[in-house]
Amino acid sequence: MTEAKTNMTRKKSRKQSMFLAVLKRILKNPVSCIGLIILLILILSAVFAPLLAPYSITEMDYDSIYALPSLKHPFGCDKLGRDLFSRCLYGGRYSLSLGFIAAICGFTFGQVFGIMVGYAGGKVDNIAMRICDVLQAIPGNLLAILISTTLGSGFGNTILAMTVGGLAGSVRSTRAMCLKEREMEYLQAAKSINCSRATIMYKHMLPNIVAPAIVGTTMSIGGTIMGAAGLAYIGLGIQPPLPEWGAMLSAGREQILYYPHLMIFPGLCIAVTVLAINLFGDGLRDAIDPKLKD
Amino acid sequence: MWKYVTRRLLWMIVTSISVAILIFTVMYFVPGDPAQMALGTEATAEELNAYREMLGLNDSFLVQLGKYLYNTFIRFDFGTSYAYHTPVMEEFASRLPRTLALGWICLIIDALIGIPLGVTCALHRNSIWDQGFLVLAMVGVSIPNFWLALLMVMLFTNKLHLLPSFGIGTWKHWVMPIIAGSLSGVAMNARQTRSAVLETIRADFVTTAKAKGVKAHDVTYKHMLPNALIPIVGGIGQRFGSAIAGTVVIETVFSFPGIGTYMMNGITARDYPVVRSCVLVLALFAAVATLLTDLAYGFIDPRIKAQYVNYAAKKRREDQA
Amino acid sequence: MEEKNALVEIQGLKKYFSSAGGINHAVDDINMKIQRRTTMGVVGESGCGKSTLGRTIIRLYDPTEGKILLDGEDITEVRGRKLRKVRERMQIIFQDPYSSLNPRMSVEETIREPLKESRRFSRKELEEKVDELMDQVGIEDRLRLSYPHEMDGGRRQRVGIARAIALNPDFIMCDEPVSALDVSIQAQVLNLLMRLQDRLGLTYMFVTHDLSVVRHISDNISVMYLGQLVETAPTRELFRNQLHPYTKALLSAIPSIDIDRPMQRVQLKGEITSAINPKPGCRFAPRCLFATEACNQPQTLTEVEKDHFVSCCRVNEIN
Amino acid sequence: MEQNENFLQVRDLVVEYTSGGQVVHAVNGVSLSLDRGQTLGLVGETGAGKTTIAKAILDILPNPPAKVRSGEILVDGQDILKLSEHEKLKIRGNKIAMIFQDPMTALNPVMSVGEQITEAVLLHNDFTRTQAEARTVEMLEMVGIPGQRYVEFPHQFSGGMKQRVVIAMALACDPELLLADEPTTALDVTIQAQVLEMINDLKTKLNTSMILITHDLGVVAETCDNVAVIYAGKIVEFGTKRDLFKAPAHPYTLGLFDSLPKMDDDSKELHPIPGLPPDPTNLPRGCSFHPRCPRATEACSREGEIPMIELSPGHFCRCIRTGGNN
Repeated sequence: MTEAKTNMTRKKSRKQSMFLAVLKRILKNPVSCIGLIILLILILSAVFAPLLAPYSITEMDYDSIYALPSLKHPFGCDKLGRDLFSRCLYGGRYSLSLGFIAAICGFTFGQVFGIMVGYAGGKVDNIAMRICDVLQAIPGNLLAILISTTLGSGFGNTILAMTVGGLAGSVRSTRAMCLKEREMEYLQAAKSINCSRATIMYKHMLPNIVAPAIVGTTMSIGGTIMGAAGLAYIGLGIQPPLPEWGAMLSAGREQILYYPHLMIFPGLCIAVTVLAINLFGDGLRDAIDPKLKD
Repeated sequence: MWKYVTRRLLWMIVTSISVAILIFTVMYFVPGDPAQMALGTEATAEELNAYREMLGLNDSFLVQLGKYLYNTFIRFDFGTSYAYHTPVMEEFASRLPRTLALGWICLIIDALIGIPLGVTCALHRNSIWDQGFLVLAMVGVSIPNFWLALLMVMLFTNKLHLLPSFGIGTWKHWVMPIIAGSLSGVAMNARQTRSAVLETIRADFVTTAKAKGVKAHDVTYKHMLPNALIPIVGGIGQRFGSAIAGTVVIETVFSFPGIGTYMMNGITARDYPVVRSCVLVLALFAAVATLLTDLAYGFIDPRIKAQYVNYAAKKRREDQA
Repeated sequence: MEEKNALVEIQGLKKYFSSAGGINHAVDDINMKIQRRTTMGVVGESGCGKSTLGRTIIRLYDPTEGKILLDGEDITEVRGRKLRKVRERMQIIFQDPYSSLNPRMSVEETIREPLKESRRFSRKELEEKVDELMDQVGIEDRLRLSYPHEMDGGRRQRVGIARAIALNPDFIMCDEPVSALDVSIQAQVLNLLMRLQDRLGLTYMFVTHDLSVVRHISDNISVMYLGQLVETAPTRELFRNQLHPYTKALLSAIPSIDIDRPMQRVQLKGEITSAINPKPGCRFAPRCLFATEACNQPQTLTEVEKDHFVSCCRVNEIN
Repeated sequence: MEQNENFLQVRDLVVEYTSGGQVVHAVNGVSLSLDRGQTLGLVGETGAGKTTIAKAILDILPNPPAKVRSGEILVDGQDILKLSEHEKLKIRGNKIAMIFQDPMTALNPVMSVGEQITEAVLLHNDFTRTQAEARTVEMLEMVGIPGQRYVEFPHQFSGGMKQRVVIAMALACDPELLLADEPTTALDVTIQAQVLEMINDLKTKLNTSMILITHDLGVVAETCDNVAVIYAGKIVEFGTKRDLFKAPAHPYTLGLFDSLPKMDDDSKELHPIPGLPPDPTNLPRGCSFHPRCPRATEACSREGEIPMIELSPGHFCRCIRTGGNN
């Protein structure tokens, strides 16, 4: 009993140590470390926006309409006199959650169906790939624009639009990895000891192809955030008065000549967020698969 | 080889038709009434109905779809814009070349600057230059193109009065859209080239070349690069679609009279024929780009070329088995 | 001896794949009997279908045609629960100890999995069985939680062997189990396999291209060429008296470590072709020094001497 | 002709790799010599440092992570390691050529095989392109490949054929020394026999010296004049083929022979060397083989270099437990 227990803890510590090893390698790389820190700050400030924001996002101060950045309003105020800094803080909630939710949806869908298609092969594979062909024939962001047009603007619809735009690609890349992995003999071994199809697919194959998919998904979050902001910018994504960065940027462009801060700060938020995620993702890739790096 | 190309072209037609059906179906469910948009809120029910009848909007879904497909693929007629009352084809004649030119120029700049940069980084890997440039490339990938566009407008138009911020006419009108459209591509090409070259550095055939006494320079350009080019070409092909679609946003920022602005106007005006045709045409060009990159693979890599040659024969045998 | 029922018997077994160049006759009309507690060595060059043959027998691949009998019972078509039973009785050891173990599973998990899948053991029994198996194949207990990439090829191969013997199979198909290992490690694994055979009463089919290994471990040897059996005989007999021209060439090609007695080499023309859309007749004929018109007719495996079968129409003229 | 003796001499070669902050001691003081026209077999297990020695002779080790710490490599009395890069380029592929283990990856997949050979010919000869191509066709035909296959790409060749191309490429400039790194390991036995015979014929015809790296004692028996057995980056036994095969002295060499299933012996049990090769980042003190050695005593694990003892003229052994009378 005690022996089993120590065994269990030993096992746990081993799994943990694998995770720790990856984390250690990320922290060893200064660039990805910076990315991680910025990302954590952004996430925390989005989560605790109500505590951190100096003003309410709807509070209009008629004396500070188009106020330039100052100590009172670090990012200045918009045309209704609302504090831009507070709005940018809240904006992180939309962009980040949108990016992460869309990424997780895409990841889950891609893994589940990609493995199914890749492992099944034959007719199933053929049909699925033809469907992907059609979906991929329309460039992802164009598809997102189309879907947004149809469904209308809003948070949920934007997530859906961004997810669908990337689905075919993620199924296809998972499938490609499956096909490569399918050559490995340990899958035949699993078959020979009576593992069921589901066991082979999800217990044996999945853990071996999930690492690159996690990296890919992480890297895709940045693109998704940027794409969603782009949708909002052209008036199809999340709409004002919600404080979404792209929408704020879009509203700010009208006054670009006299009050450029209205467009600079939301844009900066997007750029910094995307950069942080990309830097972290890059480090994650090197950490998970050291052989990719030199 | 030609058999393969023919097959691919045929398959492209099938895909285009499927895409057309998909777009039509999606657009069919778009809320909003084109008649209402065209005639305004003052129009009576009879007027609206007559207008809808004229546009064929009162037919059933299948009839509309059939007519649309017939017109598009048999008569090559993209219909008439609800808003401008001009044939879509006519607008395309002037707008399409601009969008394609913008897209292609961006893509060429991506390759011309990105690939040499990537090779240089790989050869001086882990030097300060390499590390610094990697971070810089990451920044380049992370800046939203529409924001970059606005920043440039602020600087070059509003502050320096060097470049016009919208419209078309002189070469100056092209400068900012091209920069905004190619920055991320340059960065991505450079990063991808770097890792592709690094991948080949350890390849056995590179050791063979060294053992033959080939000069370091020739090892890089005659042995490593041609092999590294294979994934790079793939990356460029993949990005072509999004590059073309990306021009939609850039065109909107600069009011650049191409397919993108046309489409955005169409979306606001519920101008179905315009939106449908724009998406279809952009998709078609993306498909052509994919085909071109696949063929380029064949030129670079004899193994893939051999696959193309055997493709038809293989398919036939598979069908029999 | 012959009266006894063979543990594994295959009749007219065929396995075709469709490939880029056409239909690959990887295994083409093979008959074989493997007696209980013996080792059948299957030798041939890469691409001759020996590995496919083994995997078809243990039902990893579905045969195109023919029959597989296990203990006299036809298992060619069994499915579902019956197939699970069959797989428990027939196991496999793979060539490549790198790709045959799941890189994300520890030694313990890998060995426990077949036991768990059989759903016959309690938790406690599972642990005991794993201990016992690790002991049996000689893996130190401290490696219990190691992952494949932390071990050398020999140890990995031992893990693969433990997984194969976990459910007390009768028959194990060994697919080049030692060819990826260095000589000293190879000898350790060969000794282990032979010891397990004695102790557990196993029957092996030993697929390899290494003739000295196959000679060491096998009771009977079958030689394959491009999907077909060309010669089969008891080991001693085969090494003493090869009858098929391909077997002669194959045996004479082995570099000998006896520097005083260099082998008289039978040179072969050309290289092994492929089993894709083969012509009827002897597939070795294009490389054979003795080929004549008659070789273009389909060949049959005939018993030339006691227990010694050859598939060559000119066997009497050549020898 | 006066330099017939000791055409190649390697003295105290030490090569290290750095990998993940650890130092891998790949080659630890190897000395060799080779006469013109002779073949030396380098025998050892995976990771013993055989390939590293060959690559060091050509100075094509990837640097970093590999570094030649010390030692001399003399070819015709000239230390290769001290030459300028330009002079090294003239030697590589010209005076010394190498055949690699894996023909599948050793050829550039996007260059025609003829082009790859012609490249080597043009580098080291004052040939016009036409002459170089003619030479390439000649080389291809010498290794048994029809000249018209010049324009074909590696993927159109089988493994054995690719190895022939690699051999043709290595021999194209009439090298004086051929480094053959497991040239037949990736090939089937019958093809191996063909390729070995071809290498032997060509070598005799061109009077080339050769270092044959292999783990297969059978291959050594058939092709080599002298043999060096290498363990953990050190030569543990050196002698003529007859010395090695008829009177092996070092316990490791004996262990290798005992591990082999014999063709003429039906004994059931093999006698493998117990244990595993040592971790090259952390080699045992004293004799690297002592943890696996049946004859080891305490003296074997004492600090310090074990010397090479000459058992009989030309037959050396690095073991303090093996006397002249053993």
